[in-house]
Amino acid sequence: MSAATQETAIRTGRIARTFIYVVLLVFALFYLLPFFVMLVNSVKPLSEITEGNMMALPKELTFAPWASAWSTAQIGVEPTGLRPYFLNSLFMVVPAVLICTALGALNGYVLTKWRFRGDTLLFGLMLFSCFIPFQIVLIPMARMLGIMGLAGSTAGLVLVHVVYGIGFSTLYFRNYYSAFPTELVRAAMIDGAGFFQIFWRIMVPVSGPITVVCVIWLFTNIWNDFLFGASFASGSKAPMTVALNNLVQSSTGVKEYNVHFAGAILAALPTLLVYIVAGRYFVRGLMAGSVKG
Amino acid sequence: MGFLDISNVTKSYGNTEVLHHVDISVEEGEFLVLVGPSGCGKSTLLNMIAGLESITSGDVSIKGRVVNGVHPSKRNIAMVFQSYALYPNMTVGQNMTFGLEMHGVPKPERDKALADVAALLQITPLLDRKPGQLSGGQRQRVAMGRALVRNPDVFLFDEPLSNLDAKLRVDMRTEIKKLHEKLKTTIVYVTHDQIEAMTLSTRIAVMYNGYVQQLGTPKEIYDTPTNLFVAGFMGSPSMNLLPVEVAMIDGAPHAVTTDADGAPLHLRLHQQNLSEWAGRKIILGIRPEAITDPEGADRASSCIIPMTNRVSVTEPAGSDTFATMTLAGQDSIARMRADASVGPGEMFEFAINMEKAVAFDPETERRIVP
Amino acid sequence: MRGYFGKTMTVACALAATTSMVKAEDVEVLHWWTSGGEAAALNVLKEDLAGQGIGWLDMPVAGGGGEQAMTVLRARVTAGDAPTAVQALGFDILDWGEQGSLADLNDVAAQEGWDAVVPEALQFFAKYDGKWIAAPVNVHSTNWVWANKAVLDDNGIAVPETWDDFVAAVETLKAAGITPIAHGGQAWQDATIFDAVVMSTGGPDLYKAAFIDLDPEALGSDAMKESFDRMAYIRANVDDNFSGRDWNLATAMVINGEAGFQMMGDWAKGEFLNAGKVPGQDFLCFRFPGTGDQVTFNADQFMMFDQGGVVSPEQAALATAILSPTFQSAFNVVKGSVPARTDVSDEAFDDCGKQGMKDLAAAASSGNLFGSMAHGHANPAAVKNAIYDVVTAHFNGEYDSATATEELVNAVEGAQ
Amino acid sequence: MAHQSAEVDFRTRLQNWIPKLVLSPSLAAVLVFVYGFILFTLYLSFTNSKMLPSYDWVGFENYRKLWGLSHWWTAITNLAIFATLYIVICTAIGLTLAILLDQKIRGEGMLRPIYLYPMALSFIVTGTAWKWFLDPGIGLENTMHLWGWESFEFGWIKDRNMAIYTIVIAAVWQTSGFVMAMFLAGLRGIDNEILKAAQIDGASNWNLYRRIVIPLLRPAFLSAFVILSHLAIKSYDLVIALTGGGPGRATELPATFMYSYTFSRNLMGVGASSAVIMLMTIAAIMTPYLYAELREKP
Repeated sequence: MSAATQETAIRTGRIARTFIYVVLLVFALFYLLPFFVMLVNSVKPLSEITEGNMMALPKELTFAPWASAWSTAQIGVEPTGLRPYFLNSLFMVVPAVLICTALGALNGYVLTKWRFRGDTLLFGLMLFSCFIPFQIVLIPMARMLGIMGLAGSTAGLVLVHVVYGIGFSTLYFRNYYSAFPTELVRAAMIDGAGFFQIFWRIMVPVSGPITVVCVIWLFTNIWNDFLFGASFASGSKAPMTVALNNLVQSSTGVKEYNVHFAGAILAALPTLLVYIVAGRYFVRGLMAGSVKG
Repeated sequence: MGFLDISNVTKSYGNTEVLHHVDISVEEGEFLVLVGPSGCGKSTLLNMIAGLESITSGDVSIKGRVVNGVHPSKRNIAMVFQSYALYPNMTVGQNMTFGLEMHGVPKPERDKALADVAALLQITPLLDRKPGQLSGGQRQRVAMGRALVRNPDVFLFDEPLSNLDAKLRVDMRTEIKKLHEKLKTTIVYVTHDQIEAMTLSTRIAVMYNGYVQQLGTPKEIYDTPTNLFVAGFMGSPSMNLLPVEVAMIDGAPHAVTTDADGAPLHLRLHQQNLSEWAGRKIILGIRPEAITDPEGADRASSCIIPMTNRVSVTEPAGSDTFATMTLAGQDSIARMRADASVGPGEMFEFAINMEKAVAFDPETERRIVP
Repeated sequence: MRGYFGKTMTVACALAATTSMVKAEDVEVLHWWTSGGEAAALNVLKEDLAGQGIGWLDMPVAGGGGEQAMTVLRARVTAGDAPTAVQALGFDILDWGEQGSLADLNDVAAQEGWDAVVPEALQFFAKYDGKWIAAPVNVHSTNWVWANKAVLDDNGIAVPETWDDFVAAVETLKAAGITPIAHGGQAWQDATIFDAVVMSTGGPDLYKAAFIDLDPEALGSDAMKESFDRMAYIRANVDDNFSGRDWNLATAMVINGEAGFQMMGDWAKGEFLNAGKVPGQDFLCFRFPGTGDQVTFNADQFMMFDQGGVVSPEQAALATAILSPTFQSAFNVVKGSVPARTDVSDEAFDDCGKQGMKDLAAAASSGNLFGSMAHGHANPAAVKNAIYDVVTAHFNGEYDSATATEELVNAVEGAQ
Repeated sequence: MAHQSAEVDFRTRLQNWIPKLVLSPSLAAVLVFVYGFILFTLYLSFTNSKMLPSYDWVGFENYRKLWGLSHWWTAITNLAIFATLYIVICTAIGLTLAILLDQKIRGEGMLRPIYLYPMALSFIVTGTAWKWFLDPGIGLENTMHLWGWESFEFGWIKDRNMAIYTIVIAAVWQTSGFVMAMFLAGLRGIDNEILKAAQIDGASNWNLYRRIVIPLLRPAFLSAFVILSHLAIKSYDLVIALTGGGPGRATELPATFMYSYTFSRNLMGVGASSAVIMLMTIAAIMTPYLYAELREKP
């Protein structure tokens, strides 16, 4: 059972409960269907897909598409599969998520516990930046990265993701910290703790739940980004999504759908894992702050 | 120059001045209570002493050192917060020694200080627990312990008892008083509860609207309130404030008013200088305990006068019985002995101790000094 | 861009940067050939260069028939970090040439004699201002029809030579309960058919006037309206499910005998071969009825980005390797297209390939070789997409033929 | 700090500056990389930029062109339809699921990740799965026919009047679970005593939710609104993967329009002007919201 469950004061009858379970299961089916399509077709030979019904279970079970997607499928001139790109994504997503979360936490801390004139306006500016469509920043961003000498590097990509992740991470932490008693910060000040000591000793230890939310959000978004990855780090440093795209989007070649689906599931495994493992803390984290407005 | 001096301190937010020219000097070992309704500026003043809020003008000095702009941790103060502000992620012991750690006190010294204070407050068994596992009273003790461990020049208390239930509050009040008597520390204590103010303090500053209305010992404040606000705020039930007219009868000033049935009533005034007010209106303040049954009257007083009036409600409170009547067209309260036999609707003969009555100028609301 | 300042910034930026410093002897190649056959074909080129000690930094970006790669290219160029060589199509090459970002390959071209062996229509896209700026790899012809031989034989249908033959064949198939035409409803696929239909209906003159010269009269002509009518006829004979379908799923319908014909470029052959089908035996390839003498083409080329005024030795080597007959043959056999130079032996090619080469040579010499509008070889991207809009809207029933003709004139005018 | 009569130690002054220093890198990044770029885009929208940015001023020419394109009108109409339905349906489903899941459900631990996982998947390929599923020839309709329900019809994705709704379905699929989690968290945060009190007052379950619980979820509604509207405006992958903007151009959205004009059609000026219009729309919708939200909690 969920850790976040608390006793609900509402009682429901037997018929109502049956109805509730039916509705919940129907929705579970709805959510699972596309995944089912992907999974079923990833273990069929290609011929079975092109000639037949894609909802049908495989007549002949094969894991060759999975092996191919992972290690032998053609991504560029070399048949490397997705494997080498996995690490690229990891090298990009981990620093980006860490930096962005740390900055978000610090910003949230400043904006709630060290308020100054105009801080709300600054926060509004940061929050609005979440809404900028990525398509329009592509060209100017390329120019900036070029000027900074970060073009075509993982560092540049990390910078881009950090910049466009700050709005949300700041939002999450600000909402969370605003519910945190300011008296504690004052007590620590009188106790002689400085700005960073208070942050590290008082704020960080209680930030677990919101960190989970922030990390899940950033991890998913950054891992799944294609546009920036393709534009700023393609080639041997390309992230997983760019490789997956190259696997899937070949325009005039033969489309191996089974391999595509296997690749898609492989590419999504880290995020799926994050959701499943951290999912229970996720609701708790949301509960602890971000939806309290 | 005192131990803690607040001289001519003001506080403004933008163009709004919220604290006006406050002057208080606290001697070493004194227990100063800042009391007033919420929004009166008492917490702001405390935070300014602590260094949590900046001082717009004027000086705060501790032990002769002006501390304006000095970081809170460098003022050698300790503070106990209303919510206790215990760090939820640390144990009780860690909470209490955090300040020492931050000030670079070596661990053995910290441990010794912790052990002493824990013993003093009888919280030694709690040291390894987290604040979440403590009861309200225990948290309160830990919060005080955290302040004591630091051995500061000045203790600041920000409504420390308001989160406790009634009984615990009384117990802790006594405990704080005992601690103060034992340790002879200098304390500034903020509360909105005038009983806490009366019981704990050596001196009280009554604050309202950003002004210190009156600064004095509890007795001065109680007996000779400087204005209508202080008179009404201090004391429970609060002072009866009756609009009356002064008339000279037999060469002595009398207050002329009406009783419950609208019949005229003449009360001899004790203060002779009120003759100057003949024909004018004043506000006459009489504490409930100055209106009693004749048997309960203060025999030492030189000016007890009788008054017959109709009682509307009686409230037996165990130790006393309160009787409500109409005087000067408004509800007034008399405090009688517990066994005084009086019922609602009955006529009763009260004794008023006019020596304790105070007069206020209705225009300026200030007390007319005898 | 990678000056002293750039490097200091990198260091100063606490993020440990590993910039993609291209080593002097490496070529960085941006392309979108990522499917099995294509990439394997490209590997031939890579091996060739490796033989000369030149390293290959692969930078594949697939999607949208190169659109994605062009977006990335713009980001790279803006960042001052252009790749050495970039796969590109038609007008994109000329646009980059106009920007002055491309290297002048005239020396290499003169040495290798490109002018003599590359068809003129193709040279148009490989040269800017009299200078060679790109090395052509292949020529795809787009006016092919693919047919399931068994289906045609069963219904007694011969290869249709004219539009009327085609209509008759379609009617026969329809009567037999077979979907006559397999098609995927995506703008570029609709436009691919439209290319062939216009060529067939109005002949090369109309095609050239309308799509290359963008003559409003031709665009608004009765023949153009007639072309739209024929599009409507084709629309009426595809299955109801065509919208959004990928082209290869449409090909699969022909392979599986669910449909008779598909109009698609020569890359569709790969799907047939991959399904174990044999050209001439299981499936047929022929020019769209009425375009037997013409070839509409698109050609993949590699543009070389200027490396500071000179053509680097690696770029020269790459360009030379691309146009070498061995690579041209090896690559195009796998890719399904035909070599960009007309003097390559057709020995290694299959029936369809051989015919393609023959057609290309013939069309090139008779002036019947035209760039494909649908594939960005007749007019610039803005115009192409404007035509797409009208063709697709008409194909999906938004416009009738008269309106579509009118809109076509407006759209082309608006996009110029 | 008007009166500085005493020693103001260095540390205190530093402490006053540290918070601003800490905030400044993020702020600088946002100012340059967001607001700077917005200004740049604004500038581009007044130039005749084609393939790459150019600096030839053409005034409002691009805007005139933009509003003359039937395409653009389709895109903004679609966004209005899409965003409204998407936000409303996601919120409705999210709230319903959260309420149902809050009834002490066995297996909640199993169901929750199932509802949540779509958010974790990129649409690059999930789009293909959806496309197949919605395709009448091979997906749901076909399967129903094979199962014997011959009259079943579901061909929206092929119908240019209905295709936009299939985009809504797939988008709802992706995010409604996330919204559910937000509402579930909100529900779990409500004090049970309030619910007990309402029950003692005789409120039925229906009334309990309608009158007490849902009003108390206001913050969750607001957070959901921000997240959903931001996703709606940025929806790009979804359309490309599912319909490619088709049938015809029936499912074009401003984001795909912007991309197509800036990058595919080499009309960067027009693309920039569409971006400016979009940003202005976002600002018009979000600013009052942000203002109300931020002012409430001083």
